[in-house]
Amino acid sequence: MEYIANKEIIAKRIAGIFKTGEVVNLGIGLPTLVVKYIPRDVNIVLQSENGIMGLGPAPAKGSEDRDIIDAGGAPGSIKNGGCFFDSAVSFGIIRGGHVDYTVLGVLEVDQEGNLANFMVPGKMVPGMGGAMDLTTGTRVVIAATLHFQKSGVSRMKRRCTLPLTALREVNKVVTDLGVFEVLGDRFHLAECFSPYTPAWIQAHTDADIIVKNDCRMVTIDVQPNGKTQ
Amino acid sequence: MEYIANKEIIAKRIAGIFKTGEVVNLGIGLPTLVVKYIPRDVNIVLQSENGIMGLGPAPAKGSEDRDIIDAGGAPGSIKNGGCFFDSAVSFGIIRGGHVDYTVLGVLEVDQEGNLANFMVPGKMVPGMGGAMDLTTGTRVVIAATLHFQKSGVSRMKRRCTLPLTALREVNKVVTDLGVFEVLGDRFHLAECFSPYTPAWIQAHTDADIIVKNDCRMVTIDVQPNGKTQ
Amino acid sequence: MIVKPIISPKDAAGRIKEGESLMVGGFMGCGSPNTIIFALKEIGTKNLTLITNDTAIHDLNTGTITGVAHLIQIKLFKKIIASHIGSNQETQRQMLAGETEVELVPQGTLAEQVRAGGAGLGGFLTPTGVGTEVANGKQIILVAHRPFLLELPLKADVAIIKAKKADKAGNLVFNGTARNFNPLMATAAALVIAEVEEIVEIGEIDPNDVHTPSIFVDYLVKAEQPEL
Amino acid sequence: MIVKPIISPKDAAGRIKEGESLMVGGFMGCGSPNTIIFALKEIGTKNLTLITNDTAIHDLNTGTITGVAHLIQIKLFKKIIASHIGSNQETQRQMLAGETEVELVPQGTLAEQVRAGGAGLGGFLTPTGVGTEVANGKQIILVAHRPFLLELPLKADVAIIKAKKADKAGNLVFNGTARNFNPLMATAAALVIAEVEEIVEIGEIDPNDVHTPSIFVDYLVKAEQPEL
Repeated sequence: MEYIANKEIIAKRIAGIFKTGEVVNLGIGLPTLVVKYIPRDVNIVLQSENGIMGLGPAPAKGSEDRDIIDAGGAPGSIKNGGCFFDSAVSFGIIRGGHVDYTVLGVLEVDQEGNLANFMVPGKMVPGMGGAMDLTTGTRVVIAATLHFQKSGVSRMKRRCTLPLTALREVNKVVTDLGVFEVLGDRFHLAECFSPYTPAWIQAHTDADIIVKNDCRMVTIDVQPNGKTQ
Repeated sequence: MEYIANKEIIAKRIAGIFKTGEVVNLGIGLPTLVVKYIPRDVNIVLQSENGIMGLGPAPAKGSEDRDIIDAGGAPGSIKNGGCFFDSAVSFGIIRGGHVDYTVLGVLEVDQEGNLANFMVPGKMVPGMGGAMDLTTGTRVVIAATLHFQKSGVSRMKRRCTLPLTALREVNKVVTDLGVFEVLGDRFHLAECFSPYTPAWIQAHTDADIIVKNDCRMVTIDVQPNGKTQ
Repeated sequence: MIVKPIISPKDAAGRIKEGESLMVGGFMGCGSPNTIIFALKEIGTKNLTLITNDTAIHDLNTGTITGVAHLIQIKLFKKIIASHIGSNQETQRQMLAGETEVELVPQGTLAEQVRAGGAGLGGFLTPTGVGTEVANGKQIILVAHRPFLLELPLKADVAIIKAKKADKAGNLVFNGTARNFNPLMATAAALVIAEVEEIVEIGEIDPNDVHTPSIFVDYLVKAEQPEL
Repeated sequence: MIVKPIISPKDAAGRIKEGESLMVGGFMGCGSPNTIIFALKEIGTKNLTLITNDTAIHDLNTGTITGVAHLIQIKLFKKIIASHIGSNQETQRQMLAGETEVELVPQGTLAEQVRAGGAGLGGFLTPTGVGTEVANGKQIILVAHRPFLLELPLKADVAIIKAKKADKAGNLVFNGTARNFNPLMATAAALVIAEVEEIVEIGEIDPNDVHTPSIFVDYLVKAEQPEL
């Protein structure tokens, strides 16, 4: 079977997790793709750690407000009924458990629920930004990542080798191969995205993956370029 | 010499301490009398711990706003350019050293700078309210008190006997006999209000009082009933 | 945004269950959720733990009673945590008679404890109370050779708060010194019920002027009696 | 209230002295005091310690530079304390080359440290960073069997911040996500200079809508270049 990296599958699957009224923080990069797949009848509240509740869609070119950005620095907007606050309030909301879900990109994630995404020593030091608080404080932490690095090595590990962003805080990993729950120091495959199979995933991942009894085969209908078939 | 209790002298003397632009918190009771003696050309900012910067004069009867009170629960007003905030911000301001002066009433104050004003065990337990934070956080703490209890015992002590509001935080004591600075575990008499004399004060106070070399004899021109002579 | 249910005062008060901890906003009765307090008085739910800045006014001589003092009078609380009970002689009486446990907390510490509860902090170091009875049984930590008390966060099962205005999503705006502990308590309780004088459409409050974000508020109650 | 001096950008920048610690508001350049930053760039005061959320943008390929990145480029800082430097390749380069000391702090911890500095707290306990490199050398305190890091307050000699509007007394109102660290830093520095887009008369800002009380602000600077 040939692996074709597909971020859109990840975004679309994660978008299906949320229910109306839930408060969600989407990290920079891959997680921001999730927005475009939120079903129209699901009304979630996007929190952004730079101080906004009710982040709206990116403004049209030319109608940006330079006082409204998202946490990645891109132009943002606010929904009707949203509000702004300072960074201490924002992280009070995050650390205090008032955000239901955070979706973060990772460099590595391991079967103990550890996550590394803020530096590669000696090479790349973007810093943790809000990621450490988000992983620690949010009710459900979802790691969103392509299953494999460009080198072909899985980002899902037995044990992270990079400096950790948080210890044992990841609840769920969604890759372009499937949905994994982190329980009892093991990845538990809950959904397998066709055409991949549980056996193929296990064979290509250097981590302990338990296939749940009720593991479902799922077809997610997006192309790597974001177009629906 | 006969002692006649005179709160107005205390209020008037304290009112002369502040300079334009300084931030002042006045406690409940005697300290609130200070306001009426602030010179017209001195523009201080009154902070009240219930969440107001720029407390104004008490409103006229009939024009009270039930959403604006002072820390004692009396109807209040806000000056032009003042603002409101919550209790955490208010005590951030107080604890953070952003208030220049706090003036508090006391049950006892001692020569080590200790102050007791929140309870008499078994008898009276009003609670400390904001007094502990105010004495700890404010730049200069002024204890404002009649020199004697009704029993004739001085409220200025060698050592407080009541539960302390704060440890070694009092900088200055203003009574109806004089102005005392607290330095090196002694009261230092800086001003003596006529007709009392330093010797008379020392003789009637069970505490170590050092008369400063530059101690001044001062006449403060108010009657016990608040009228100026 | 999601529209928050507007419930009756009785429904609101009924959500407070026997034995629960209850935060009540207000400072000397200013910014006190009097409509819900009155409904709770009718129901009479007992064995509650009260967390509040002060116990408002109860003058045993004149009979004047305001705000949460109405609930203390009928002894709904097994324990009261407050910074000031000086204007409530009945609270002092119950405390001195051993009828009700009263824990006195410095006001700034109480505000910060509630904030810490809402903000997911494990505690904070304050200089307030060092060398006083407040320090009894607490850990003292030196930072730069200066002693601080380690104070722990406070949370509650329910908070009843009072705002001037809400939009239908539950964004709140407070007025004047009626703000006090209300926005802090909104962050620190599992269930938050806001009594408001005015309910406006979503979008009518400038997003820069919101004091309490809507996500903290579970239910709205229309204020029926500003004075109590 | 007292009227605060409105000073020139050059005068403002000149009040920052060699070797001092400097807080700079802004989040990825949004809410960044760019007029004062530009003036400081002209003066070139060195050996500063920078405390800021992030080091804005410096793309070594395209040459794009925003906000405080202009000061990092000319190496005004001996040390940088920030939560995120991912959009500033030059900061990362200086860090990896050992040219500038960079301390990376979780964003919520940094915000809380600045708040604690302004609010007179000796520190706070946060769960963030437990089990990571951030915990190195820090005291771990168990509360209810859960480990927390003891984090200490941050203060600075000077804070330069950016607001939308000030009245002449120095009350500030921020706009949108340009608020971020600005109101926190206003509380935590010995000298606070606020760059503002608009200065109105005292009394024109509703006292309920003030984000930063006037007493925190020492000087006002009229913003000259919203973009940098």
